[in-house]
Amino acid sequence: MTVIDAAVLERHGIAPDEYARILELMGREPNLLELGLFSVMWSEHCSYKSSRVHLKTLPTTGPRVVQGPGENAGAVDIGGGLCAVFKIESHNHPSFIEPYQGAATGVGGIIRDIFTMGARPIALLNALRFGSLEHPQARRIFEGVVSGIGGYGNSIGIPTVGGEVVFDELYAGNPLVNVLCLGIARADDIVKGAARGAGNPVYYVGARTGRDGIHGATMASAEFDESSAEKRPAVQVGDPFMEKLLLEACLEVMKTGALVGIQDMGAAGLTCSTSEMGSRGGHGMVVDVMHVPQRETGMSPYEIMLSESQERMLMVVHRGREREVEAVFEKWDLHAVKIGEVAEGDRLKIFDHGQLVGDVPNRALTDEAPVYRRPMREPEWQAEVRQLDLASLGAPPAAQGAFEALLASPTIASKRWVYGQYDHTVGTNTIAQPGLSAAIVRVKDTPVALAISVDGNGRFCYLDPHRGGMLAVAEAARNVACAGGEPIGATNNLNFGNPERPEIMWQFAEAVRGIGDACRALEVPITGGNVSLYNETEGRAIYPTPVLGVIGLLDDAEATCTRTFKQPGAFVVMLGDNRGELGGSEYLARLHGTVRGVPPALDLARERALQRLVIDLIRAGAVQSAHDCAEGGLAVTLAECAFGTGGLGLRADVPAAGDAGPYQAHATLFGESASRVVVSAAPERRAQVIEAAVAAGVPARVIGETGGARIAIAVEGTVVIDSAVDHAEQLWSTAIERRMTRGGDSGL
Amino acid sequence: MTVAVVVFPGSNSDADAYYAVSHVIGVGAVLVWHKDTELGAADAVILPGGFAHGDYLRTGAIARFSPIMGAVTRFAGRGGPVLGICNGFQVLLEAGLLPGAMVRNRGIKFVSSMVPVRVEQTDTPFSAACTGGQVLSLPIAHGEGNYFADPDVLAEIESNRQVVFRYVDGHGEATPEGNPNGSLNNIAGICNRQRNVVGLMPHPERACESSLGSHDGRVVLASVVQSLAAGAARG
Amino acid sequence: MRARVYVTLKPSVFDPQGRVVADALLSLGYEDVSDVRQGKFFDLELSDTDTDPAAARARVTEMAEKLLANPVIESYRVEVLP
Amino acid sequence: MRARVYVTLKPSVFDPQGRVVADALLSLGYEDVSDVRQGKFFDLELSDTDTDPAAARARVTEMAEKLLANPVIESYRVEVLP
Ligand SMILES: Nc1ncnc2c1ncn2[C@@H]1O[C@H](COP(=O)(O)OP(=O)(O)O)[C@@H](O)[C@H]1O
Ligand SMILES: [Mg+2]
Repeated sequence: MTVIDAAVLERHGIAPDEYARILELMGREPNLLELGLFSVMWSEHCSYKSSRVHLKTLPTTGPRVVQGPGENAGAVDIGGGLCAVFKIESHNHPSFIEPYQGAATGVGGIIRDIFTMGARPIALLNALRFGSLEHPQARRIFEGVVSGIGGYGNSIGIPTVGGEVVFDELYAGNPLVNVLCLGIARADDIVKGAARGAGNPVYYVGARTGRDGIHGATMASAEFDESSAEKRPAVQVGDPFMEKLLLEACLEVMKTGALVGIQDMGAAGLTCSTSEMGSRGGHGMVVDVMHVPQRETGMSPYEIMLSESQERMLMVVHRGREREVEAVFEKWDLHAVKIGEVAEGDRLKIFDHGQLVGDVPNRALTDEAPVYRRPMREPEWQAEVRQLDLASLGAPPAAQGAFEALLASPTIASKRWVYGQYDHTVGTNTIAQPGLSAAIVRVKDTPVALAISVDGNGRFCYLDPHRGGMLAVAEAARNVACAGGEPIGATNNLNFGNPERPEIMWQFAEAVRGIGDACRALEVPITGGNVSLYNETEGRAIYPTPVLGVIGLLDDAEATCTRTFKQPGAFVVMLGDNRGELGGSEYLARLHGTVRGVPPALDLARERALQRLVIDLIRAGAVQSAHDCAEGGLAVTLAECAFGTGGLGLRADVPAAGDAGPYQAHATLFGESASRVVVSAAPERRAQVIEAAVAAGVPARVIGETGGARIAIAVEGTVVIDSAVDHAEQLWSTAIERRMTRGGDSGL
Repeated sequence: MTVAVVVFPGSNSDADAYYAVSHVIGVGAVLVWHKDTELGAADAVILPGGFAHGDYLRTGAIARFSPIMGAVTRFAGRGGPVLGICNGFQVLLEAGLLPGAMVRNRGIKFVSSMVPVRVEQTDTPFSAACTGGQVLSLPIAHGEGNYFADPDVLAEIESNRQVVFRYVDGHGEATPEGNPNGSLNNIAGICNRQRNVVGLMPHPERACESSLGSHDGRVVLASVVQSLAAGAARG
Repeated sequence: MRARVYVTLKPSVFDPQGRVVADALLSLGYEDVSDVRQGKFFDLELSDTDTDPAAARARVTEMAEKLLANPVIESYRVEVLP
Repeated sequence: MRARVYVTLKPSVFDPQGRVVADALLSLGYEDVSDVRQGKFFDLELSDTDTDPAAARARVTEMAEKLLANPVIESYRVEVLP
């Protein structure tokens, strides 16, 4: 038997004090298999050991919450006995190693989380971060990730309806791939991942187990360095066809009522599913790995338990009803096999051909995992990067040129190149096509629809993680409100660097505090999420990047709203205050190559009033379009409202904002002040819109009128931007395509 | 009247076709499992979109051996109306019920967008309610929709007026700009010689309600209702 | 016994993947590549009861004919390995 | 001169396509097929200025390394034909 020495512990990513704790929990020395179980279950990815104390502070309750964090996904009540079941998940590290498969299997994983709950998945969104498209490596990763997301989602037939993509050099060595899945379930039908009833059989179904992904969970919890190349065989290949069969068969099996519980085998595979189901249900479990369907010969119990082969599920079935379950899987040409039983007590016992090879209290793997209060420290550079001295930037460029440069910035430009590869119409629920606003999907057989948006601004978090966390929540909720949806629940993906560094841990804690503050103020509970740490390459961390996914409810699927102007002669209103805040803006990054300053201020009460107003205006049919002001500021927002209209332009004149000296016009037009929405409305609605805003206490200013074929924007009466809509739209809509075809990298 | 929608393992637009037929067009629809060998009392058959068997070998290549395909072939042989949408079209090609084959899109990427499609022929059960030359706005979503046939077969298809739908540009012309996938002659959909079997890559069943961006697909599905009714009237 | 079936697009069929690879190679500076065609192959593991190579070939040819290749666009070649 | 590059998934990497093809052959009655793995190949047409097979092989190997094969999950083999 292998002795457990320092080298073995190190290979398993187990710290000496953690090992001491294992000895204590076990009451003896673990064998190698048992050590393997601890290693994956106590990895950062599975145990949330660094993040847990902070996540506990997030608001997770509310009148609509049916399922908060802790299960495979969260759920909120959407009326009519139905729930929206949703969660976000990251696959950052695998996507760096193998972009196509990494992203594809990320999609597969989050879909399993949703249907495991008994929900039928109806929409996917993704939040992506890459390095600059000027570099071939970033283009290759971008290309692979997008086709992997499409490859999986298109095949399984769940529409990818929205998302966001940001390009910044800081993500060059560590791209982010976060995928959100939304499903619909009857509240009564929600299935949990708990094992109960001693003697109930435990079934395995899905793909056979291979050696792939062994130690994937520990990999996702380690920084990248040269040696990660050796871990490469840890790449998993997705099989969307298998998952489609599993999806249909599992939903069908759930209808029989023969299931006690079900869980997918994602990170940490069989280890995670057996121990979590047992500990959630307060029972033990006995399995014999001999029965586990295997793809390769000679696999050891260690390999079988730790494999992360995709598209596999674990189920506990009511004893006596095995045939019903088997019959459904046979119909779908899947073979459900019994691999063990639920047992009294709390132990996970692993046998190999009848011989006991592992015996661990399951709670030791799950609830007893270490929890760290890691040291935190505000980075020394933090105060410094918040200093923004506009004077040092020299004379400002012409606003016209800056405007066009921003439109062509890949982060701002149309993402058509991306969503053009995603099937977004399958399912016949997609009301707002990607590219127009927050995604909107209707819920068939009900009057309602759901709006969904994923947002996060890493630059803001880098400059001020607390405010950045708040701003992410506010932006996602605001986007949902602009579609007419009332925010009712949120999920979050926290992408950060190495938590063992006090500065990173501080960023994390601050961002979570910000998210919590905003969620409480906006009354949007967090029902789940995911944490991805160690996003660093060679010691260089990404921007702290929380991504928020917010779900909004539209009572009336017909009363939706998108960003585009609808008619000439409509008046254009800016709701909210323009404060001319350039800190952390895309303008500074793109035009001046600088990421500095204080991110936009956020008053949560005002934000809430604004969102409420926008939702009410849309419900009342008072406005024809609504668009949130975000990256690129007011000028880009106005231009985007004109895009996709067939060339309908506008004339606007905005008062100067802020106090930016020679940069006044730029701060006014390109500053990214929060809590602003541009709406347009028919002339006869003018009084109604303004009165509603006044009543809501939201500043409202008519800044222009739609018409003509040009985007003409003046500041204090002086026209500083004047572009033909067609020309501007061309710059914006082809910016990514141009970069992707020029490089000549192929999508093999 | 009953429309049978076949469900292959990996079909993903079966429910969409079912919904469009039963909820939007308002005629009876049944889902038929691919392992069944009979279509029952169906008056028309739809092979839906998706990725039958993952499309792992070639699109539609494995599905054509499904037990139900015997019944579909007999039904088609008796003149029954059969519509293959996207993957269903690919299955019909592989099964030899329609001429030609699909290869990877010219640009090799999956394409998903709303495209203009011109109705070329109105004497099929799935275009009877259209007007000739009518341009429909329909979504496409496929990776292998690049229609190919040998030159002599292509000539025959054209001279027999078997091209039912063609991709066109914004001006209604079948130009290269209007061709999203490289299909020969901008072919989006064809019928067999007997004209009762139709396949097309665009998804009419996804364009039946204006809230989804287009309701132009309705006329395609309504066509079969109209032509069956006309057939019944003729006795 | 093992067999390999090579499947290629017929020369008259445009090969989009080959084209993209050729373009990519060109842009990587491999200017000596004038054309690329992509094909696929299937390695079949046959059970030991098949021991006669000629019989195996006939059987695998049947599989290719029926399933592995589409005669409208593809041609195939069978190789039987001992 | 021509070269062919064979690309296969590494043996440890799961090949869903091969599995589905194997299942299909089985259900068509070819019960002697116990396993199928799918691979691809690229036929490269090289310009006549390349006449040295060894040099051509080195160059094509470079292309395989860089573009044609994904070293994370695939392995390749280069064949140079005269
Ligand atoms: N990765 C993506 N997948 C699908 N759609 C996307 C993706 N990225 C952006 N989009 C779509 O493009 C539009 C613009 O995105 P974004 O610039 O983030 O706008 P906003 O946050 O103001 O809604 C949205 O409709 C969004 O859904
Ligand atoms: Mg955004």
